[in-house]
Parts: sequence; C-alpha cells; structure tokens
Amino acid sequence: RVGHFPNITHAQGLIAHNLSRQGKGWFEERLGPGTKIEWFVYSAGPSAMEAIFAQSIDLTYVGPGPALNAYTKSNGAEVRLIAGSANGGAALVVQPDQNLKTAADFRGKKIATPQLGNTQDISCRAWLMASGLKITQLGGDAQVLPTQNPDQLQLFQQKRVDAVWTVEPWVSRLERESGGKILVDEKDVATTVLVSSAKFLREQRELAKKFAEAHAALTDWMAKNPDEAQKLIRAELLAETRSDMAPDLIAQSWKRIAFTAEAPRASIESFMQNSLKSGFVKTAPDLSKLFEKP
Amino acid sequence: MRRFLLATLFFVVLIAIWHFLVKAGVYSPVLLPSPQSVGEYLVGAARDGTLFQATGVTVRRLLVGYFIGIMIGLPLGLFTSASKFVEDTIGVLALGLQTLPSVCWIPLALLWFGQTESAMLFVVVMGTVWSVVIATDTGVRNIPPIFARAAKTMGSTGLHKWTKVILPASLPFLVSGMKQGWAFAWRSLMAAEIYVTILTGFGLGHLLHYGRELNAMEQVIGVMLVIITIGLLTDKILFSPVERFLHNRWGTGLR
Amino acid sequence: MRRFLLATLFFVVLIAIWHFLVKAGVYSPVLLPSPQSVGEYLVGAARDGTLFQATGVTVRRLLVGYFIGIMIGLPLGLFTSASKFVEDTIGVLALGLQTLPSVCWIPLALLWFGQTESAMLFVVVMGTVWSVVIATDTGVRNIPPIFARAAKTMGSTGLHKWTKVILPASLPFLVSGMKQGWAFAWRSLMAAEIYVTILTGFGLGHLLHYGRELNAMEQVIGVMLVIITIGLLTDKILFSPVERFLHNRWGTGLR
Amino acid sequence: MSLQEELQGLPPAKLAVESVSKWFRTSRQSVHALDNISLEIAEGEFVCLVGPSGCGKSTLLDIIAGLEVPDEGRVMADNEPVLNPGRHRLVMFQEAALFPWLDVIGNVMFGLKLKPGLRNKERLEVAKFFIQLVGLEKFSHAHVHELSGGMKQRVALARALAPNPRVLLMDEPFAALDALTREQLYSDIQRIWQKRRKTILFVTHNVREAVCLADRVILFSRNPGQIREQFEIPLPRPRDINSIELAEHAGEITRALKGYVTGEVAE
Amino acid sequence: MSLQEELQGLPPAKLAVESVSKWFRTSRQSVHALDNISLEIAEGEFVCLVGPSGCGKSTLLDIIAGLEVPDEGRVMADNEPVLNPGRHRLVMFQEAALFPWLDVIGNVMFGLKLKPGLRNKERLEVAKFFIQLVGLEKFSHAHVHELSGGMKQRVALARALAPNPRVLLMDEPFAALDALTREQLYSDIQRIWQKRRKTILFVTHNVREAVCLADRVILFSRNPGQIREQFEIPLPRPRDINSIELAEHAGEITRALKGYVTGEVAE
Ligand SMILES: Nc1ncnc2c1ncn2[C@@H]1O[C@H](COP(=O)(O)OP(=O)(O)OP(=O)(O)O)[C@@H](O)[C@H]1O
Ligand SMILES: Nc1ncnc2c1ncn2[C@@H]1O[C@H](COP(=O)(O)OP(=O)(O)OP(=O)(O)O)[C@@H](O)[C@H]1O
Ligand SMILES: [Mg+2]
Ligand SMILES: [Mg+2]
Repeated sequence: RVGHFPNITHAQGLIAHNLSRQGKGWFEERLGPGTKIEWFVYSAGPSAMEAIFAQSIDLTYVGPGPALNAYTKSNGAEVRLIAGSANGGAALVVQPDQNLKTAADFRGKKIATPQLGNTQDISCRAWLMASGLKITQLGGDAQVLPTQNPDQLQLFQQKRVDAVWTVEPWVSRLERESGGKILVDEKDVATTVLVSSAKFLREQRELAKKFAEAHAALTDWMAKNPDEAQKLIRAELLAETRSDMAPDLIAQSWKRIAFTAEAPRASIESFMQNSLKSGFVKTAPDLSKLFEKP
Repeated sequence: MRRFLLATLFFVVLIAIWHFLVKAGVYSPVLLPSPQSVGEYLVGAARDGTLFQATGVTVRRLLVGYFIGIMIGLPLGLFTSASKFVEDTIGVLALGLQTLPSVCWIPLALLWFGQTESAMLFVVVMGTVWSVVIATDTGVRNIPPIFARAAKTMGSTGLHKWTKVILPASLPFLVSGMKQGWAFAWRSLMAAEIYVTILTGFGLGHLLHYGRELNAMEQVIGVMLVIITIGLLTDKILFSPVERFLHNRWGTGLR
Repeated sequence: MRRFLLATLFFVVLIAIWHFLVKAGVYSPVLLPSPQSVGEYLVGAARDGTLFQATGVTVRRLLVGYFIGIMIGLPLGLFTSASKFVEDTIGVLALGLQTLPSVCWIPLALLWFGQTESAMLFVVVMGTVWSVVIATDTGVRNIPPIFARAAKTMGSTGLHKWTKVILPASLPFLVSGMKQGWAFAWRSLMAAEIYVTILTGFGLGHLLHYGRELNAMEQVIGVMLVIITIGLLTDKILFSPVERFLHNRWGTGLR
Repeated sequence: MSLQEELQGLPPAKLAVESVSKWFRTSRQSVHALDNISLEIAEGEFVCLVGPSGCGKSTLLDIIAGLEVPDEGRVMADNEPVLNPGRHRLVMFQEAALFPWLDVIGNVMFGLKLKPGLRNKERLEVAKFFIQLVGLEKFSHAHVHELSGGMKQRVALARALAPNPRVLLMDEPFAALDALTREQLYSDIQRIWQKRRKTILFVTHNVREAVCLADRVILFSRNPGQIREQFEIPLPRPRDINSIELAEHAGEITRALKGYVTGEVAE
Repeated sequence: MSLQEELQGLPPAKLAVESVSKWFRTSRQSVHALDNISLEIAEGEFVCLVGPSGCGKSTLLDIIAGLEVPDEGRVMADNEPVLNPGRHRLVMFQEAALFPWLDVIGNVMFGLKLKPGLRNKERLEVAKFFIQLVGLEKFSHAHVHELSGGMKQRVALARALAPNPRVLLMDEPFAALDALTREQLYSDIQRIWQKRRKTILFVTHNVREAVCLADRVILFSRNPGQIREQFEIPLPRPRDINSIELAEHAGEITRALKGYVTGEVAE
C-alpha cells in the first residue's frame, strides 16, 4: 500500500501508478509474485502522514517537511525515510519590474510561500535572515505570506505580491504565465522523499528493501527515458485529477527537478538548521533514526 | 410564463455582465475565464463522461450520507427534546459539534475507517447530523402545545404521539432544518472529497480541488455551476413538493 | 443541580473512555493523543497567550462576518418572500449558492480584496448569507396568514408590516435559522482561515490547520475543544435567552 | 385631541356590495361561498348578519374589508371601489387573532399606533380606556397564551374598537363570552356606537343579540350563500335585551330562519 | 362489534374533584384560578358548568382530564387518582385544536385509531357516521384551514364523540354554531348520551343550553374560581329548548348568576 500526490515532483509514484494501471506494474514485477500494490492518492502531506499513523498505508512519497514533522511528533517511533525521490524544483520567482537582486532588496516587500513552516517557507525565511533582515512569524522587515499555490499565481499576476518562493510546476507557471524571473534556484534541496512506516520496515524488511531497489531502478529509467516518463506522468495526472496538464509545462518543470534515489541527508539536516533559526522548532530532534536503509 | 421569462432574462443579464467584464479585460482571463471557455470546459467534460461520472459519485455519497445523517439526527433530536438528560448531554454536544469544521473529522475518520468510502461518509454524516439534531429539537420545542394536549387526551402516548403528532406538527420546522442540513451535507462532502482521497470514486469535490490546484479557473467555475444546478434541482425535486404540500395543508404561504 | 451533576458525569465518562482508549494503545498515540497531552497543550497555549489571542481574532471576525451576513441576508430573505421576481432570481441564486463550499469563494475573494481582512470577511459572509436568506424566506412563508390579515386590516402596510408583524411573527423560525447561520459562519471562517493566510491576525482556524500540518493532534483536538466551548457559550449567551423569551411569549416549549 | 374628542372621531362610511359572488376552488371540490350578494349599508348604520354555519358570512366580511377578492361584483366604500384592506375598515375576526409577540396592551395599542394625529400619551390613554371597558385592566401585561378564551375575545374587541375605524366588521365578537359580560358590552357598544356613529357590520348566531344591537338584521342562507330576508328593527335605543318587544322581533326572525331551513330541506 | 354496539360501548365513569386549588404564577402576577373546588359527578351524569369569563372553567376541565396538575387537592376517576391524560377522559377544547396535517376525516379518525378492539372498516364507518351527524359529509376531505369557524367546531365535536370515551369534557362546544345547527345537535347529543350513558361535563355560557342538556347545572364565580350554587334539573327527556318549564329553570339560574355578580361588585 503506497501513497503519492498528483504532483510532478512525485514522478516515480505517478509513473509506477500508471504502469500498475496498465497492468505492467513496475514494482509488482520487481517485488516478486503475489505482491499486490495498492496506490493511494493524497492531496497534502498531513493526510499522507495520518494515513501512515493510521496504518492504512505502508509507504508513501511525501515532502521532507511533513516527513520530518511526523518523525518528530512520534518521537522517532513511527516513520522512516528509506530513500530520496526528487531534489530541486523549488525557486524564488520575482516580479520582473521590481528590480529585486539580493535578499536585502526585500525589505518591506511581500513574498508568498506555499505554507507556514514547509520547506520553501523555511528556506525563504532562512535566506532572508541570512542577509540580516528580521523576520518573525507574522511580520518583520519583509512579509512572508504563506499562501496556497493557486492563489500565489493569482496574486502574483495581480502584482499583489512581489515574489513567490515555491515548487514546480508553479515555478514554471509563474515564469510562463506572469513573466516571473527566477532569482534563487534551489538545485539540491530535497522536495520529495520516500517514507515508510516503521512497523512495515520492522515486519517486512525484505519487501521494503526490494521496493527501495525498484524505486532506484525506476529513477534511473526516468533519467534515460524522459519523454516516455513525461508521457506517463501526464496520463497519470489526467487519470487522477481529470485535468490536463500541458506537455511543455511538464517538460519545463522536468528540467528543474533532479530525480534521485539518494537519501538527501544533507538537505534534511540543513532544513532542520533553518527551522531552528526561524524558530519553528525549539530543539533539534535526533535525526539518527530517521534515515534507515532497508 | 412571464415569471419564467423574467427570471431567464435576469440570468442572461448576469452572464452578459460576466462576459463584458472579461472582455473589458479588468481581470486577467486566467483568473476570470470567459463564459465561453467555461462552457467549452463543461461540454468537453460532459462529452468524455468525467462530469457525469463525478456527479454520479458525489450525488450518491451525498444522498447516502444525508440519509444516514437524518436517520441518526432525527431520532436524536426527538430524544433531546423529550428528555432533560439527553438534552444536557447529547444536546449540548450537538450544539458544540455543529460549529466544528469538517476538516476536524478527517483524522478521526481515517483512524476508524481507514482510507475507505466509509471514512468519507463519516465526515458527511458528522457534518450533517448535528444540525439535523438541532433543527429537530427546535422544531419540536416550537409546536403549539394545544396539539400535544389534544393528542394526549385522545390517548396518544409514546411512539404514537411522536410519530403521529409531534413529527407532523413540527414538519414546517423540520423541512426548513432539512434544507439547511442538505447544505451542510454538501459542504462537508466537498471538504471530505478534498481531504480524503480514495480511489473508489472521483467526485465533484476532487474535480473542484484539482481545478483549483492547477489554477484551471474554467474548471472551477464549471464545477461551481454544476453544484449550483444540482442544488437547485434538489430543491425542486426534494423540498419544493414537501413545502407545497405543507403550505397547502396548513394554509400558510399565501400572503 | 441534579441535572447539572448528571450532565457533568456524562462528560467525565466520555473523557474516561477516551483515556482508556488511548491507554489500551489501540490507536497510534500520534493520531489519538491522551486527554492529558491535550490538557497540557491547552494550558501551555493559554499561558503564552496564543490561545486567547487566536480566539479573540477568530471571534471578532466571526461576529463581524455573521453580523454582516445577517444584515444582508435578512432583508434579502424578506424580499425573496415578498416578490415573485426576487424569488425567481435572488431566491434561486441563494438556493444554489448555499450548497457551494467556502473554498469556491476564495479565488474571488483574493481577486477582489487581495490578501486582506476583507477577503476573509467576504468568505464568511458568502458562507452565511445564503442560508440566512433561505431561513428568513422559509420563516416568512410559514407565518399563519391570520396575523398578516389582522395587521393589514388595522392599516399596517409596507415597512411597518414587515418590521412589526412579519418579522416578529416569523421569529421562531428566524431564530432557528440564525442558529444554523451561526454554524455556517463558523465553518466558513475556519475554511477561510485555512485558505487565506493574512498577517493581520492569527485565528483558531490557523491554529487548527497548522496543528494538522504539523501532525500535532493534541493541538487539533485542543482547538476543537475550544471551538466546541465557544459554540456552547454562544448558544447560552446569544440564542438561549431569545429562545426562552419566545417560548415564554408564545407559550410553546412546555411539553 | 383629547380622549373625548377621539371617542367622537371620523365620520362613518357608506358601504355598497354590488352583486358579489365568490367560489373557493380546491383540487377536491368547489365551494360556492357567496352567490350574487347585493347590499347597501348607510353611513352610521348598524347591520347584523345572521345565518347558518358555513354560509359565507366571514367570507363576505373579508371581501368588504378588502382581504379577499370577489370572483364577481365589487364592493364600494364611500363610492370608491375597495381594492385593499386599510385601517378605515377594521375587521374583528372570528378567531381572536391576537399577536403572541405582544402583551395585552401591546395588542390594543397596535392599531392605535397606526393612527396618525395622536400623541403617544393619548394612545396609551385610549388603549387603557378600552382595556378597562372589557374588564381586563388587571391583565394589561399578560401574554396572549395566558388568557382564557373569553379574555382573548375581549382583547380582540378592545383592539378593534380602540382605533375608532369608520367601518367596523365584527365576526361573532361575543361568542365566547358569558351572558353577563355580554350584556354589559351590549350597552357599552351601543353607547360607543351612538357617540361615534360608525358603520358596523356584525355577524352573530344569537338572534336576540342581533335584534338588540342592529338597525337591520340580514338573514343568510346556505349553499350557496345568499341573502334571504332583511328585517328593520325600529325599536328605540338604548334597548334592553330582556325586553318583550325585542323578544317578539327575535321570535319573528327565528321563525323566518327556521322556515328557510325547513324550506331548504324540502326543496 | 357493529356500529350499533359501538354506539353503546363502555360503562361511564364516576368523577370526584377533591378540594382542588390552582394558581397560575407568572413573573408579573399570580392568578388564583381555582379555589378549593369539590365536586362529585355520578356515573353517566350530565353536568353543565356556567360562569363568567376567566373564572377557571377550562382550567378545571384540564385538571380533570389530567392535562394540568392542581396545586392542591386531587381528582379521582372511578376511585383512582387522575395522574395522566388518557383516552377514557376526552376533552373537546375551547379552540377547535384540529390537526392541520390531517383532513376532516383524518381528524375524526385520530382518536378512533387509538381505540383497540375495532377493525379499520368499523372505524371508518364510525367516523363517517359522526361526520354526517355534524353535517359535514361533503367536507370529509377538506383541509382544516378551508373550514369556517362553525365547521371547525363541528369537526372537533365529531372527533370528541367518535371514540366514545367514558368521560367527555366539553368546553363551549356550540359557541360558534347558529341556533338551528345547535338545536339539531342538542337532540343528537341527548340521543347519543342516553344510548351510551357517558359522564359528561359541559361548559357553556348559554343558560338555556345548560338547562336543556344537564342533569345538574353548576354555577361558578370568579376571582378566585369557586362553586357558587348547584341546580338539579328534574325535567324529563328529551327536552325541547323552547319549552316553558325549561325557560323557567333558565330564568332562575340567570337570576342567581346575576345576583352573584352584583353581589360580587358590592363586596
Ligand atoms: N380558504 C378557504 N378555502 C376553501 N374553502 C373555504 C375557505 N374559506 C372558506 N371556505 C368555504 O366557504 C364557505 C363559507 O365559509 P365562511 O367562513 O364564510 O362561513 P361562515 O358563514 O363564516 O360560517 P361560520 O358561521 O361557521 O363561521 C364554507 O363552506 C367554507 O368551507
Ligand atoms: N397558562 C396560563 N398561564 C397563566 N394564566 C392562565 C393560564 N391559563 C389560564 N390562566 C388564567 O386562569 C384564569 C382562568 O382561566 P380559564 O381559561 O380556566 O377561564 P375560563 O373559565 O375557561 O374562561 P372563558 O370562559 O373565558 O374561557 C384566567 O384568569 C387566566 O388568565
Ligand atoms: Mg365565520
Ligand atoms: Mg375557557
């Protein structure tokens, strides 16, 4: 039982789900006969993590933020990060006519992030603070406005925000549809990881191991066959959301995302540091149990 | 006939205003799509079956959830109005719980039902049932006491009194409560469909959500129109006849 | 007194069941936190002021939005019940719009008001007003016609008729409608606070939402308890006195 | 305007009912409630309507008041067609029709407040006068549901009399009252009527009551509602309900009434 | 059970009101509605209550029915204390109190359906019989709001008579009816009562009506409600309301009634 979101950053999940749908399941073939994969689609991290807690799924693709939260909340008891999935794809997009060059230029400006305390939000705050701006949760020298992705686009178009720090496909959409310029491109920051419930890992380590291997193989295959991968993604997105995504948008987003099965240890740790700095976490949790290679 | 024409005219004017707002370019066409593009979306989605399928899934869930909500809420409401103890416990709970947004029920639903159709129904039922309880309770409390007195002296007690006197006497209130309950059911289901994604069925809530996620405003507005239409149809099919019957029987609504 | 004790006992038993459910370890403690941890969260949040501040912000928005919703919905409902034309246009719109989930209003709110307090109020008002319109309309239509007749023959027309006869005569219905409207206002505000993040105030909806985002179920349940409590208090402060007054005047509710 | 002047008030109105017919049609049946009724009531005349249950008396009152629209014919008040209800033609309904959201004095004040040209103190004074007239001064602030049947009817009476309308249409105003309260009110009503000279149309089932109060008694018959006969009552006022002349007139009318009914049966 | 048998039915009950007092207390005032009322009604007796408006007649009926609890004293029916209302002591209220969600025949059937030991066909037969008795067979399926005042009261009468209760408590059942319909019903009620021998307590403001129907007439006075005098009516049945003996009795009672009231005023 595996979960993922209908997002381009969850490419492995999308592709594998689509293959299962076609009856030529990627994981099914590699996990040995008799293994059935049930796919679940989530629209947000907390739901996916709740499903892990409720033990209605065993594994899921999810952002590092919710994964880390869930780990902290359960005192390291219930979730394990078993592999990376995608890095990059997040960027700071600014209004073209605002002439914003450095963090210091953002004094008095409004920056939208997808969600209070999520990866981009924290990166944004850390980035601003790094250049001496004072940022608090509800204000400071620059206003960091947690705003839902679709609304960001709208507000950006109306020029009601000066910049947006967000992920694909929104970065590409901001570029294409509102002429946004990319100021900061987070190339090696993790955006998606593969998480497993600790119980599943304990009880079926063999299976988990095979799954992680298959996941890595899939990631390699994607790097070699980008066109086919994008076609599968588009088909799956259409099936799951009944809404079509333009192929060139997928292609443009694709360029900015690096798919990797490597567990993004460094990125998670620096995320942790940033969280500490921007005051979202009071004490750093012990991350030692989080990473576990099956 | 004249009424119908006037009403149609009104809606045509509304659409025309919308059209010219878009034409005037006050708002970006991405944010406010034109009536045509919404129409195109609707035609397209209707052609490939998405719309009917999603509507079918949603309406089925809605009816089942609403029906369960009423089956639970109505008797509970009768109990709260009948017994001080139930009033002080369930009644107080209902008052508090009816203001809870549906999102609160989702973790519990997942916990108890897992990722199933039942979880979704649970959210809808929780969104509906308390308002039905309260409407029923209020309805019963507002019955002119002479009806209950007349019934009692003819020997009506217990179940007979509740089903043959109290319920029909509070019907005007109940129907108004049921209408509100229906709106609650809708809104809860939309929340449930957005938060509990399950594979057993793809409903209008999902369509709305993903339309929004992809900033496909013509999809969002198209789905909104479908929801509005269903709301209107339900009123005409489910509630209007009952209301007409009531007004006819009670002699009210004449002005 | 005995009533009070019984009711208290009931809630103590509820909490005890919860406690033992958690103790038994049937469900993950992350999803179902113990009463103690919820209590600790509440105490902590009360100490550092978060809770009071958020409650204040939310209640202020709620009251303002609800009040505006009633100020718009009540007259609109009177109009729909008074004129066939308004009934066929605004009335029909209200029937359709009341089933729309609040999330549908967010893009429009942002479009028209940007990320401001007004956008949030707009969502709350849109969530409340249609249900108030419909409740008012139903209330007016269910007035025993003899009241209107008696008033007319004494020369009451126009505004006087509406304010001195129709409104008071439909009060029992209106109050029940206002109660439902209040629940709608709450739920819409929670949705608005989840979707429209603005910096002018951090409300209970945000607290709830971030609790969920951070998998902090004790925060979610803590906020739920606060919402339930506010719901109960409002009922006791806002609605109960009116209902008592009504029952006293009409001679209903005695059983 | 003082209370005394107020008690005199406006001139009464002339009513003319011109071949009015009314049907009530439902999905199940059609009731012919009034059949070609023509009737003239002079200014300041006191007319009583007597007739069997369901013959259309209340319906006629509603039509004269402007609350119902006749299917045929029309009603003229002071040579103007009646299109709408209005405070110059006030109805006291068969049911008390008191407003539950107002107390007794509030109900009596309701019509007074709609009357222009009075100060609020005067209104209150008038209201109190009429509440006292019907003997309910102790219950001024009682709620409607706390009143007995007869008390409700007395409040409705006070509410109808207080605004001093030019035409008063009363539907069995004394039905729920005991004989003594009635007799008291007969003389009060006559006194007020003589002072104020208003046009009154009064429905009753009590023939003696009709003879005691009316200038003219009109007999209705049923199925469809029609005027059968009219009786002038030339007795001097004030009349005593127990007097012998009155009883004779009443006897005559009662006989006529019975005749029609038995005749009706024979037809 | 045939319709004939059904019309005979159960034996009547004996009622005893034992020093009952009742106050109505509101935030504004306290009304002493009944003051130490004691009253025995034999099996199958027909008793009429007469008294001024607001003297507590309806309240007494409610207490006997078990709808109100007396503040002092108690009511015994067949030597059992009355604690709850029940179908053996049926009240016909002062207001018609018909159920708007049922049509005329539905209302009349309501009480019948609660009576065990009857087949549905028989119930329908009984209901039709009583609807015919009150002359509403044409309106069997009319809605309540389509009836005239008198017609509502007749439906309520049919509803009260149909289930043949052992005790019938009637509150001004003929107030809204014309003289002829009344006279018809006087003889019908007497006939039914003689056949069925039920205990009847009957409130009226019409002294002649009381004398025509009752074995005993009880006079109430007001403030607080008390029994003032009782009159046995030894006239043979069936009685004619227009007979001279009846008028004499009525005159006697009316004089007594007036005496109390004037006496009251003097006190
Ligand atoms: N709203 C209505 N719908 C249908 N029929 C009606 C309506 N109002 C009155 N009727 C019918 O019209 C006829 C006359 O009714 P109306 O109330 O005028 O009688 P009435 O003379 O006042 O009788 P009563 O003395 O019993 O009050 C009755 O047969 C009644 O059933
Ligand atoms: N629910 C109540 N609350 C307060 N007072 C009441 C209530 N019911 C009756 N009363 C008072 O009790 C007294 C007696 O009322 P009741 O209805 O018994 O009079 P009644 O003899 O039936 O008069 P009527 O002939 O006018 O019907 C009245 O003064 C009335 O105001
Ligand atoms: Mg009438
Ligand atoms: Mg009474």
